[in-house]
Amino acid sequence: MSISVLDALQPAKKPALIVLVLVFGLFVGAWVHGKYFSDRSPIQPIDFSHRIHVTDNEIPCQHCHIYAERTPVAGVPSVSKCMGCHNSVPSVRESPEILKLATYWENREPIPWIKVYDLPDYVHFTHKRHIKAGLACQECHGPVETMDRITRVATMKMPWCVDCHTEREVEHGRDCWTCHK
Amino acid sequence: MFDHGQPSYAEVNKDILSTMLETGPKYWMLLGMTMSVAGICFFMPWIYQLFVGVGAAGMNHNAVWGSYLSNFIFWIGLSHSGTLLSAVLHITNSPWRKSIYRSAEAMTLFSLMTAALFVMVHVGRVWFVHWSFPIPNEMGLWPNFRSPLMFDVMAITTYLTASSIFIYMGSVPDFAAVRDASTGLRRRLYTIFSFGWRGTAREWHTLGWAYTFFAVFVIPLAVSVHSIVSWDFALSAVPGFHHTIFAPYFVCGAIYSGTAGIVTVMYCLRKFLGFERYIGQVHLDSLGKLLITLSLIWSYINILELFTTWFGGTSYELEALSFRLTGFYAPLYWEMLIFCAFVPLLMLFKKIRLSWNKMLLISVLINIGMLTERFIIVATSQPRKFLPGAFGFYVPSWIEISISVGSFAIFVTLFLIFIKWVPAISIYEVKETLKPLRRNV
Amino acid sequence: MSTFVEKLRQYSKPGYYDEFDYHWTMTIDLDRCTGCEACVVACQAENNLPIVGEERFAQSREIKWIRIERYWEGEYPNIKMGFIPMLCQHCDDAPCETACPVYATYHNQDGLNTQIYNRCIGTRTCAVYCPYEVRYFNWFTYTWDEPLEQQLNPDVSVREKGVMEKCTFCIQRIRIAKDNAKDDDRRRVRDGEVVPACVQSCPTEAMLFGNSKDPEAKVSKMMKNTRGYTVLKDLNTTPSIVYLKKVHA
Amino acid sequence: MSKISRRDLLQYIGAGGIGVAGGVLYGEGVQRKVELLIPQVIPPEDYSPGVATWYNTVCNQCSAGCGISVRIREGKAKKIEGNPVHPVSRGRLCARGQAGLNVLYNPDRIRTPLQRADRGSENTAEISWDDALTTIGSRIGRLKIEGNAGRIRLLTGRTRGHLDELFAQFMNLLGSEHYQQYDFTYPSALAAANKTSFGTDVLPYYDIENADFLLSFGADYLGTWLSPVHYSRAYGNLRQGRQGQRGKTVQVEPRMSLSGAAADEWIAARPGTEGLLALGIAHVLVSSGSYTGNDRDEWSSALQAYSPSMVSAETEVSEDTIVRIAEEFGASTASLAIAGGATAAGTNAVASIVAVNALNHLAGNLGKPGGVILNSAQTFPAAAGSSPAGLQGALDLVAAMQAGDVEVLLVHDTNPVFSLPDNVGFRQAMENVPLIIALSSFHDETTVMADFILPTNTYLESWGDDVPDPGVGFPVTSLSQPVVAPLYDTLPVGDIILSLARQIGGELPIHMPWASMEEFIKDRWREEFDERMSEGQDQNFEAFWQAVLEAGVWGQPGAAAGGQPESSSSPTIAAIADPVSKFAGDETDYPFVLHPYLTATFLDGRGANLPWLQELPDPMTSVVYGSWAELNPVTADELGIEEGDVLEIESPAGSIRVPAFIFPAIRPGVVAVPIGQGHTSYGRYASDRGVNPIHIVATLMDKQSGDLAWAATRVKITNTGERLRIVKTDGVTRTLGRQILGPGNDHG
Repeated sequence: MSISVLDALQPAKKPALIVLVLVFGLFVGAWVHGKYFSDRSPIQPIDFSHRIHVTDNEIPCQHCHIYAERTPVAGVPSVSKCMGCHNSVPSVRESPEILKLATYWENREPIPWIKVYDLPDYVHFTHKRHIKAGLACQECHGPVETMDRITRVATMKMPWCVDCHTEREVEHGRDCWTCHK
Repeated sequence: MFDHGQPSYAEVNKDILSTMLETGPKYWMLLGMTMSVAGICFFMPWIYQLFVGVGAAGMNHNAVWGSYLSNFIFWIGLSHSGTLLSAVLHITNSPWRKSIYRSAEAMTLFSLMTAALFVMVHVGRVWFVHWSFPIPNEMGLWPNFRSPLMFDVMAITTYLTASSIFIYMGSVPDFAAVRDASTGLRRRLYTIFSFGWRGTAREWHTLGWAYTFFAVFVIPLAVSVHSIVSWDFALSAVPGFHHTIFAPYFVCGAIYSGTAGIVTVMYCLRKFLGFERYIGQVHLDSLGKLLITLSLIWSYINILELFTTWFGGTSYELEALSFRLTGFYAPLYWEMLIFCAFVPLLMLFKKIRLSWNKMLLISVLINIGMLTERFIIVATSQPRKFLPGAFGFYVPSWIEISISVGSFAIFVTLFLIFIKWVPAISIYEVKETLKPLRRNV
Repeated sequence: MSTFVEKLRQYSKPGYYDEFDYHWTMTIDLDRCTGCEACVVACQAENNLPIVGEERFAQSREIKWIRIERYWEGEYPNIKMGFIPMLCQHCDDAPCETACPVYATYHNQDGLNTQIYNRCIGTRTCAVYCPYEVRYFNWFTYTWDEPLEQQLNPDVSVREKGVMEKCTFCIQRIRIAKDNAKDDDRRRVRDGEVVPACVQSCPTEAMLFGNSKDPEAKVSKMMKNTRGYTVLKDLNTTPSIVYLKKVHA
Repeated sequence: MSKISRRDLLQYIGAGGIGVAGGVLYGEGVQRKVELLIPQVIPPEDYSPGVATWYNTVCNQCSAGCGISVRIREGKAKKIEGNPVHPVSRGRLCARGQAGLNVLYNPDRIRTPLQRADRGSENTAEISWDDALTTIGSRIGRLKIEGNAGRIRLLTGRTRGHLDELFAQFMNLLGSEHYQQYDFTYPSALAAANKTSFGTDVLPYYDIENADFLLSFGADYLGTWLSPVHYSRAYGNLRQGRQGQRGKTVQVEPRMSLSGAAADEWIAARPGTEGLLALGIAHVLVSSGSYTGNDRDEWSSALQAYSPSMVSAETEVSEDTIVRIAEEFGASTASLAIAGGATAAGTNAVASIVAVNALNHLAGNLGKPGGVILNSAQTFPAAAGSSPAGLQGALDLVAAMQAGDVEVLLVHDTNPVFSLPDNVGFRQAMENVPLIIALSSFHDETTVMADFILPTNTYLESWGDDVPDPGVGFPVTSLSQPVVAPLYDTLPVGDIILSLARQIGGELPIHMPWASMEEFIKDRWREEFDERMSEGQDQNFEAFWQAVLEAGVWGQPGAAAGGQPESSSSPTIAAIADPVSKFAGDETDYPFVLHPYLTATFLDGRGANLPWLQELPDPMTSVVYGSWAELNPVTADELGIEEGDVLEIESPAGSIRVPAFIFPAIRPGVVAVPIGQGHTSYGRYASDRGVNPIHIVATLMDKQSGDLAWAATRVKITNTGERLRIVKTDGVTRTLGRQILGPGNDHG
């Protein structure tokens, strides 16, 4: 009479393995999604390249993101701002992406950019404070100047914020009411 | 010990295992019924509440805790006698424990589970309830260890774990018996459940040692659990909650209602599973005496509570007390006193103590009384706090009532499932009580 | 272990925030208060309090971070009415803070009693423990009839069902003032730079708000008024709101 | 390790595949919704996202004319606060003013021009502005050409500033004399009485702030009377603003109002005899020798009849109290008496107020700090139209409508169907008018009778200017500007009038050439600037205009406080008459006095559609969302009435059904019902809620001022046996000895 637990478990080996493989698959799938299919680098309505603007043409960040230094939001440049420059750059006027821009401008429509860095509504982040503290844009947004299409480089999750606040010993920087209110 | 003559070892096995191995249509009907009641009365309203918010219940700004919490305490209380009684009687070596302890411990387990469900129903955002566990997380946030609710989480999970191990450990030899009596899949399963129990002397020795150790370990745990639950209330300054007597009060009430619960469960086992031979008048008599003792302690604490409130003489406490004794919920208060303080005194008569039907009635009444006691504590204190301008009122909504009813169905369902998986009476311990038979030479 | 003990010592000392810059405090002069409830609407506008509807009021489920309580004294014809604005007292020894199992409410370095909505799991223990009954629970997710939602203050989160909320002493205004102070390289905000919505609106100037750490602040001086008292003092909650008793001529 | 068969391997691969797919789907599922980042096309100059800007304008929630600052973020109004530099509000604002955001963002606003087929029904059809203005313009134009312009009437609420001028000019050019205003809250009787006593009907500045002793006869100066925010601030200073000196206040009224609750002493004189009480006090002031003026004898003879004993018998206020108050009043350095509320709403309202004014004369406080400081009529903008004409004006209009003399009725910002007694018959008379045009933002009871509804901008979307009334002792003009872009297809009321003028043609567009209200106002301000305001200023008009826009107000604090007060008290002495009010209804049939009262939240009902105000517990009772009738506990006991019993309150003019509320601070024999609820249509928050006590007020009038005597109706009460739960937030309203209102005994 067999009463060994191991023996009793023997028939369960295969189903158990299948479940194991399935679970492993789930993790692989989630990882693959995060790596290749996520919204970290969405396709924008206009194929705007930060590389061309920042690296090639040496435009400083806050030339376009004008509010970053003085308000909570960095702000995307208005369509008129884009056109302001591009009207006087005849070399690329006929390129298809600039034509798209021109169309928006002629129709007086805003460009529906897709948000790459999005925070939940209960997080009240302020750009101003961080810029005034001497942080470079790249510290959170990554090497934007090398990106053709913008890609989110940070998780934008709370631990990521808190780690930095802790590291830099921000005064009362770990008080919840610093960001949540 | 046995009302109908002593059974043989084989008969014991057969009697008890037959409840597991032979399942009639009545069982399935009953199970189906309790499951559907649980689904309709408990889970459907709960799902509705998850969608609209806790506002589906009757709580309001003046009484933010309601019947969910009082049910929680009730079920925690009901859980109390099972494991505790079993452990106490095990160490004191009372022979009459042996045929009832398995079901009593199961009762503990299932009422704890039901109680835990009520916590889920109670909180506003159950989807974040895991935050109250000290799980390391990347946000670097920990629960608040000063919070009595945190103590609660700790105490209840510990108690649940300890009780589970305790009941499992006691069942291992019985699982082996099931294994030996069955074939096929069931045999395979019980091979696993029984950990390969063979019944060697060393195994018996180890089991005995471990079981006693756990019995000693569980007793203070059980006492602490309900003390801690009482601190949820007693640690606040709310008049009617803020009493030092609350911990013993809750523990005593818990054991009281739990013991009454055992009587009810015993009646059912006897009646529906045919355990007349194993559960006899000696059990009833002993439990009856225990109940009287507990009832007297309970009454004493109640009087003490009234006295200290009156003697303290603060406007807060007196107002809350007068609301309890004469306000809207006063009939419930007096009902509680009658059911929990006066009715049990009938058990002083041996005749009543030995009558199954009368004891069933008394035990059910005690538990109704205890359920109201918890409700009264929650419902009459909060609306009469400190600022008269914020005095209010609380009446449970039909959703709360339905969920309360459904919780009993959940408990019964769990119990019904239990009796088909675990021998409802400890086979080997019953055998221990049998007088040694003359061996046929 | 030693750091743990250190921390324990630090935090178990009453008023452990003594070494910090601020201790926000409010005084309410009941001799000025007329019970007009301008503060109640100001709070509703500033802090995105929901419009709950008559049915919710009937169920006592309204949300008003500041409310006026009224108490009659005497009988007709010698009857008097006493109004008292009741809002979160930001107690230094707050009963609610010990109760929350997840630290959604705690005492911060400015002497404020916080409430972090996105951390709250809704056990409501804090509301039971609060003697002033100034914590309000979101029994439902409230919505605004279009286009009323356009009024919502973007500096304040809109709360969802299942979380507790209460007066924050207008933390968003405190943050803005501190932000401005930092811009000007000031260590502390000036007295009077932070004005919560209720204090701002009060037509009789009954309310005063400031940093009681600063002995020169108006509020520090007002707190020393002989009429000053704290509500339900016998509970030893040490509130940050000092009321000034009404004068009975 | 056993060998893995092919079959097993396939199963593993299958499981793995399903797992990976599930993982990807999970990732997709938990991914946050795509949010867009919408840039501006062309950014406005003064715009920074995430930063608030404040614009100053004028509150229009009552007639006080408080200056307000509106917080704007991303082009949306977020909060209204008092304008700190405005002399009326001084940085503060009442609940009603702050709820102005609910007016702007009210979900029930009229969003397009509407045409209605049958009156009173919900059936309306959208119509374009062009069509509406053409149709209306041609109708009016035809009447004008036919010479029947007199059959055109314009009825507005209380209107001041250049909008008033615009209305007047429009009607003048049309050739109609019938531009009139109706406002339930306008104190016609006070103006008439002051004309008698002080020689001017411009409301004076009551300097409560500096008074030592404030004696108020029915005037709820903290809630509803004239300029509540300003007086509240003043009250705060009266109490605690001066070191070591606390002013005292006494309130005379049958039902305790906010001001009564704040007062040191609350006296419930018999309703209708408040003026008599004032005369009794005056009698003591003179007879005790406290008054030492030259005309003492004249006073003495005029007040001869009003001895304390006689007054005490009539008013049911004890002789001691009368004498004591008179002594305190006389002994105080700055004592002030004011009258309003029910005192100013009896059949002898003017006589009552004159009696109160007599006290001011006797105290010698005219023109002194803490007294009555007279305002001179302001010349810019000059008062153009008539002041609200009270009941008499409304009755005239109703008569004309009934007689068929009205062809076109334009209604703006007033709701006479709601705020006039039922038996005036305004609604029925409207049926006789062929064309009714409502310039309105909401479907109120009057608007639903209109054939054309021209939706107006709210005051937060409009240009305008205003002279606060009562003034503050020196010339002040406030400027209001749109703080947000119009939400809907609506127009400012001024623009509508100007468009109509263009549509009608003739000489109208020549005399009213402005394209918009903004242009009109700026034009007028420029004229005024060139004439007078520029004196001593070295800036040009544009700079001046910008400065005024930013400040929201222009004033000359140094300038003279207005005309010197009438030093002679002889007109007052001459005008002293029996101030006791007569009541409609026999005392035996109608044993109770109905005391309808204005609430600080709804005023005459105009605030009832604002959810914040509906959800604001009534200050005295904590009731929300409904009406109630207040009864003294003793009276209620006698009648066996409990809170929530539905009472039928019947007056000679009609009846209402309303739940009872036991209110400890009301005189027995008086039943008080708040005004404001009882709308049949006024949006989702107001309609079908509570009752309107104005409807059962008998149409008695104060003869001298033509004002409605709304506090002069007797009623009887029957308990219908029905019950209705009063929704309130209060629990128990006694402290039970607990340490709440002050440091009491050590434990609760």
